[in-house]
Amino acid sequence: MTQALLETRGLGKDYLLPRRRLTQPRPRISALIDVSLRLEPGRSLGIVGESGCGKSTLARIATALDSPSCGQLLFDGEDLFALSPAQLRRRRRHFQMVFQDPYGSLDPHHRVGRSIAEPLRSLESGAGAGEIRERVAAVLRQVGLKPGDAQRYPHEFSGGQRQRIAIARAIVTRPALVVADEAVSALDVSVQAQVLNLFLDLQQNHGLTYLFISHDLAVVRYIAQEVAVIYRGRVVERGPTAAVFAHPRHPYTKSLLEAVPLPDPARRRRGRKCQVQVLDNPLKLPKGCVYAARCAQARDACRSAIPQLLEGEPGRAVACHHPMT
Amino acid sequence: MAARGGVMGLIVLGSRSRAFVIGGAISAFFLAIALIALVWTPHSVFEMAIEDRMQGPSWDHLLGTDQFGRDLLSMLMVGASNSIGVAVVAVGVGLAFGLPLGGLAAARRGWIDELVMRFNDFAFAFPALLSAVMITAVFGPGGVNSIIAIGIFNVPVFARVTRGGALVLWQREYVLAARMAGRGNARITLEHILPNIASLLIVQGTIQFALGILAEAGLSYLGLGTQPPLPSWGKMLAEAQTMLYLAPQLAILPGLAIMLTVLGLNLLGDGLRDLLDPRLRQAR
Amino acid sequence: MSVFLAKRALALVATLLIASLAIFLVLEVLPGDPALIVLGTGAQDDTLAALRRQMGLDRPMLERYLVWIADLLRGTLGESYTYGRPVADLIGERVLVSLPLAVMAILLSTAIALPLGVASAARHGRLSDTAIMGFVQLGVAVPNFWFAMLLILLFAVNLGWVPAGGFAGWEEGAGSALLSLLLPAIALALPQAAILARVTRSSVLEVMREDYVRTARAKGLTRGQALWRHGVRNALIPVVTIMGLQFSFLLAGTIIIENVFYLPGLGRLIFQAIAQRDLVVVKDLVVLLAATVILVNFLVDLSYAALDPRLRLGNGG
Amino acid sequence: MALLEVRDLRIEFATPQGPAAILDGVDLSLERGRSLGLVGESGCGKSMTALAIMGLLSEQARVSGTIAFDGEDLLALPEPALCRLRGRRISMIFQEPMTALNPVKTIGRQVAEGLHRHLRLGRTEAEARAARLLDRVGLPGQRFPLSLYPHQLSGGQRQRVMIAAAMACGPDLLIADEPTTALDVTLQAQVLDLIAELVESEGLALLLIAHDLGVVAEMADAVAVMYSGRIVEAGPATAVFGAMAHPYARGLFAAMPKGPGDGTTADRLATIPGQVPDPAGRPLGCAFAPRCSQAQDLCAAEPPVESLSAGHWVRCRYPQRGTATA
Repeated sequence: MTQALLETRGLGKDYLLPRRRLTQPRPRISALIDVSLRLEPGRSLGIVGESGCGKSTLARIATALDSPSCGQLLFDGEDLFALSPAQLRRRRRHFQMVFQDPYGSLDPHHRVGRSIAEPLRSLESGAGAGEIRERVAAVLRQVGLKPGDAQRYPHEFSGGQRQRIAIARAIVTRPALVVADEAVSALDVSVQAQVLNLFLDLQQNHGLTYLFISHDLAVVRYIAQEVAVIYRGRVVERGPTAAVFAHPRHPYTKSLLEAVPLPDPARRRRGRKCQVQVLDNPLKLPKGCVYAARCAQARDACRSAIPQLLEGEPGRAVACHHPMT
Repeated sequence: MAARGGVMGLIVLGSRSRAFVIGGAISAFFLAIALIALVWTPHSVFEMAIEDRMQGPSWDHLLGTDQFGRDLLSMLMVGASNSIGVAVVAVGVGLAFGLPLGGLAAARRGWIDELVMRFNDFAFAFPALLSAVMITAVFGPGGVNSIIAIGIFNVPVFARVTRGGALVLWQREYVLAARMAGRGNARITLEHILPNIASLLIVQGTIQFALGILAEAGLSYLGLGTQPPLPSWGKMLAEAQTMLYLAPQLAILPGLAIMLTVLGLNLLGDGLRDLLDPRLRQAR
Repeated sequence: MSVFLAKRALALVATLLIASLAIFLVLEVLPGDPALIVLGTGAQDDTLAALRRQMGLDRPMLERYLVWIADLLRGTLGESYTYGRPVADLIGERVLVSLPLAVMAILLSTAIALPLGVASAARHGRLSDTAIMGFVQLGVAVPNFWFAMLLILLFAVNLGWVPAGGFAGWEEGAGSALLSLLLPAIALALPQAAILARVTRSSVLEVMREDYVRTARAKGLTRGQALWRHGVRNALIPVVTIMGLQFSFLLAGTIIIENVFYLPGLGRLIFQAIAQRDLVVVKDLVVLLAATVILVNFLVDLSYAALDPRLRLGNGG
Repeated sequence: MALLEVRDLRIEFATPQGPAAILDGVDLSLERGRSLGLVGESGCGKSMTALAIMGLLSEQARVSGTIAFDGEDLLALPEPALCRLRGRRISMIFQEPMTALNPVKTIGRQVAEGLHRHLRLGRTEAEARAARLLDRVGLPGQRFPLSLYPHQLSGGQRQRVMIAAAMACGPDLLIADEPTTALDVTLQAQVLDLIAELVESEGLALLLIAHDLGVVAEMADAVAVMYSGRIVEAGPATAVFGAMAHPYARGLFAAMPKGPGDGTTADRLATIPGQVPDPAGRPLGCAFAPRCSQAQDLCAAEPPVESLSAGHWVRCRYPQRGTATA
């Protein structure tokens, strides 16, 4: 097995909420539970799940913006949270992040060039003014903008162009890993296609590794070779994207895939029974499978024992007592 | 935009807001008078001439004289520099302590935040006048003491505005991006937070400036602020009140001066708010 | 709800303690020898010593603070040096002037400001809106004591409808007492009303842009119905906040206004106490005023819970 | 006669650069009991169309054309008459379930509001009806009492409350403006199912506004594609999705990621170059021409409306033939 570029081992993250009643302890909410993933260099791993499932928490921990409650994060074989702050800072140039909101991710008071150069100035102290200017110009060209755009302000650009600028900022230190947290979700379809193509081009030309987080299954399917499905903080299924999408083994993955509307009028919604809303209590994790309450296949065992994420075929794993075949 | 184009940019932009133009003009007028009064007044404000007292406007005394024969115009001019000076220092004190406190509370959260907020609650219980009352009770009345009292009151105001604005910005993705770039809290506050809350602070500054002028006038009126023989608007009104039946005109001009200055500053603040409001200056 | 309440109550106690400690430090510790301040430097040694004993200055500082707090809680305040009477009696007399004055001013300013603010927002951008806001700008800028003088000039000096100042006392009949409080209340209320009207207007405008007001319109409510049924209650939250803050300005205002009208209220008492360097009166009075302000702001916090179910009920599923 | 007939609807706003036509002549028609999907990217004017039908545009908007609802021109109706129509015969649900409900009013009161207003029902009767409506949209009374406040519900549940409120008075036309855009995919499916079921059982007409071709394809009998203030192609869903003719509609379809785009196979997504024009500076003739790979000189002139098959038309001089592919 090749050395993983990014590996998480038993990652967990708990948050304490304000207390509801004086007599009760502060409620604890588990955003991530026992997340173990590996990502090899040059590959893309897509993380899918619904809002609040913990995928953004994973993005923040994977980029060491937030620390986990338990577990390890290995980057190139090195535990990032065992490092001193100064050491961690030196590693930062090797992993960068692209954010969701093209309007919120660039400081409106900074020229584009200054925003792009910020990681360079901060993380590569050796770079002189001339070198910085050249590398900003080069990276602007790589993302399909003009070097002269460095002198302009974010509000002069469209949403898609701003996302290109955000990508330029993320790759200017020539990182090995780029974490994209819903990086195309705010864009219109035609613009989204442009940005997705850019992600693919950059990967081909520079051998980038992506941790690509999105709620949009079609986007993940397009960009990622491997996928992990998260439900309420747990990885319920992972494997090669094509295989998982073609033959989902976890009932949750299956329901996600079935829910995606397709541009095909033959799939008309007629006579489908309107379902009663199922409630998940976010503060109370079930004793057994996290998905049992919503699962049509759930049996007694599902409500009492937590299914482990087990590898069936090589590279594919599912956390289900009764996986689909 | 305005914040980046400097003063010239602001003036060009300003032509879009009527409140900004009018308020700016009034404020500039009183500021100019205050500055002139520092070096020159038509008459000395200490020069009393009983034979000239309570005269109407004349070429020698453009606005007439008071009950001691002092030149009203000169007194109003010195009053302007006195009021504006006190308000400037008080806003400065508020900014100097409030900005770091609010910035720190937003950056660190946790118990520091809680402490700053409690301090704010506590300080709000002492409006400028009440703290001035305490200070003068111990140290005696005086100009410096009134500045301290008004300044203390400004600290929690600026701390709250800074904290509120900064808290919103700390959630922005460009701040996360700066953290991704390895920037620390101090650097992020300086480079990303402060420039983006500058407009908020400027607007609040003009409001506090106006409140400072009102507070100074009130303190001087009570005799707790600027001490005689130095004239101040509040003091002039207090003296005029004793003559209300004999010379009601003496009560008009100082009051108008206070009102116009405050009005000008408030309009300026409103105009600035309109111009700097991100919802109104839609980029595209 | 209970957590919200408990938190606020804890903050209330903490704030009260800090405030009392600060007042104690400023008035009893900072001056060095308060007795010297009261009597002046020309005082004789035995007089000073006697006063020190009377003020309890011979005891340790912490003990003095605790005794003072304990006395405050029991309602037994100190004894005024200049009046030679218990401070509690003095306050009891004066509060009969200041409290009605404050209540009148609050009622007046609210009665003027809320309808004005809502009306102005409802007519946003039209001539009447501009006119109302013009008046509001003037109202905010007018110093209340000058406005008070103008009122005296017009209604007392020129028209002679009301007395120019003074207070005959409640014994002379409620009518004349209220009449002599009328001008002071107006002078206090006007600047407050202007600020309140401004906040009300912008708050209502803000709420009118909310999605749920559009939803209400989509259900067939007219503009006015949507404003009253969905806008006003939500818009009240910031308005109540400002009213709480204004209370402290109101107290400060009474200090000035009572002096303008020569009203024997708390404001005038504190002013006279300073002039006579009666530190005992100043200390007790300041702590009382500060505590009132803190308490009012606490009540304002509680009123949020009544206005906003999100605070009352916490987050659901 | 169609229930809703929009003819040459134009909406202009004054801007510093001169008047900007957000809508530049929109024609729509919707029969009773049918559903029409209005699809396009942000800024194309689809939400404006909905607000114009509701009569809820801001006062600065200058509106012209006709919006005939059941034979009556809504643009000519006085405001009180419109108020009687809104919520009674035309209802609307919005995109953001988190902000579209009033946070300080119970869901019961918000659902019952239209019943009070239009049907003059008393409190108990209105509440009983509200409870039934909530039950109907999948919020049964035992778990979702009327006394709940919106913040106690999730996004999907709030959108169900919105739907219940919109259905309260039994409207003839339901306008749904991106009703599921803010929801997760499984919730989206549930809410779409709910709307589809209600539309079918109540026999109401649905105007569904969406940016997602998939949502429209699964929900609507007919589709209209909007670009820069105009409808560029419209027709029965099967016809339009079977043979998209407008280059923009095709581009939109091709830009959707549909399969694996493995970097090694270089299976790139088709893109539309350039950007949507600003309404104040829209080019003459076909607004899409500057971005269109098929554009020729003649596209600078007003594009003709060409009929392709029964009810399927396209506003283009050079319509494409054959099925659209990625």
